[in-house]
Amino acid sequence: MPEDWIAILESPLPTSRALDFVTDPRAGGINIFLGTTREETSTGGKQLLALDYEAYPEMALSQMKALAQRAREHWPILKLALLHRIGRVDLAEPSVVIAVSTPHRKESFEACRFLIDELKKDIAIWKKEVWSDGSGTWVHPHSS
Amino acid sequence: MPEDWIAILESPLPTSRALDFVTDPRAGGINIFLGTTREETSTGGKQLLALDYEAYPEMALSQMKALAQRAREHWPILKLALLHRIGRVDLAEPSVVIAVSTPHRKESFEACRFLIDELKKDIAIWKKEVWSDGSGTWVHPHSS
Amino acid sequence: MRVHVKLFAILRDRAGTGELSLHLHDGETVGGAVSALAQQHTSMADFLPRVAYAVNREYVNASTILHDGDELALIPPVSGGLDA
Amino acid sequence: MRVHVKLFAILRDRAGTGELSLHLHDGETVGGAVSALAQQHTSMADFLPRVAYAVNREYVNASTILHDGDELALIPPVSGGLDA
Repeated sequence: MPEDWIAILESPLPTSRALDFVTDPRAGGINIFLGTTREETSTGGKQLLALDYEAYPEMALSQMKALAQRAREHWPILKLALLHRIGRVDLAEPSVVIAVSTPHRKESFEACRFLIDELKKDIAIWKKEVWSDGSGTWVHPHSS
Repeated sequence: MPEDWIAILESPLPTSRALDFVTDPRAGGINIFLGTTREETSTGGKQLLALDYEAYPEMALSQMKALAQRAREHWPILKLALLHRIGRVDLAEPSVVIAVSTPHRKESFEACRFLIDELKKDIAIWKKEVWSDGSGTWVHPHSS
Repeated sequence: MRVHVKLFAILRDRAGTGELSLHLHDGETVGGAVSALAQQHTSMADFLPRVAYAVNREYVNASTILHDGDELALIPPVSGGLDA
Repeated sequence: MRVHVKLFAILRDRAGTGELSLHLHDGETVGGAVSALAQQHTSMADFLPRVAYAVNREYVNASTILHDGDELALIPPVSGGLDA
């Protein structure tokens, strides 16, 4: 898959390079999604400072590659970048960048939406909320 | 509307600045769409070299502002950039950049998709196809 | 009275200019102005039935009365500037 | 036999380490290994029923037989790394 750039990175995600990567003269549409750390106040009045991501990198990467392959089976994707950051991600910074180029715009939206929805479901990456009082909370679905 | 950046520009669209503009600690999702010039071959074998855009700028700008306002009535948009280029746009370059930040990802996709779909319908901007034989063809819906 | 006419895209190419000045009788309508243009600029005549009209940057219809100094724009169907 | 155990997120915090080595009888299953872990690391015990298992980076179920040198990863429910 030379047309896919799939990576787990410890440094700030290179959104501009993702855009450059998917730019293609065969494309009429490019869609980019960034999932960013949103400020939050806990019920107890603590402020969220950052999110801290941890991966099982070998497994997460192979899951991300399989996911990209599934997207390619549904949409005529020209190029695709799927980047996930690990480590501390401050407020307003992206933990995920997805960029997709397709011949027509509709497909770029659909494929990008599919990739983020599926990425959220089942990739071996976990996040911990880091709060202003120094506490940290792992986020697990359906946990108390 | 201090949170909207709406412009018609004659120079290459500043996608990174649009992303910076919409970045916001209240955002969990940012969606960016680029409409790019796609290579094409005419039935007669000509190659598309570029698209040439012309605007009625005062009217197009007020239409774009009204469109942004409609999007804000439907989705909790934090910040929004809606940029259209005029003049010659080479293959693979964007003629439109739309960036939207929202608290949750679903809204960012929906709002961005709405903006490009509506922008395509009824804004006073026209495009001419510039072909390898030097000919130019204005693109009008339903024209022969 | 005098009305400023703005032309875009294919109309501008056909007229060879993006701006025209039209002399009209007081009380003339947009439709009347467009008929006058079709006669004076026959290269545009076949396309004029497909255009929309804006006066002072607001869409209007053919029965709208023009006033001295108005900006009448002939708006060809827009492509939206993007691929399908 | 010896199995390498990988722990992540809340399990890693509770165990105080991301990697453990487990000595097991030959032919032991994933479920048996997890029971042994729950006894040796009681801080993890209440969370273990909620984890999924991967052996050598492929998802498996509790009845899967382990082999010497296998990498057994305990996979807490994933948050997907993103807002809802």
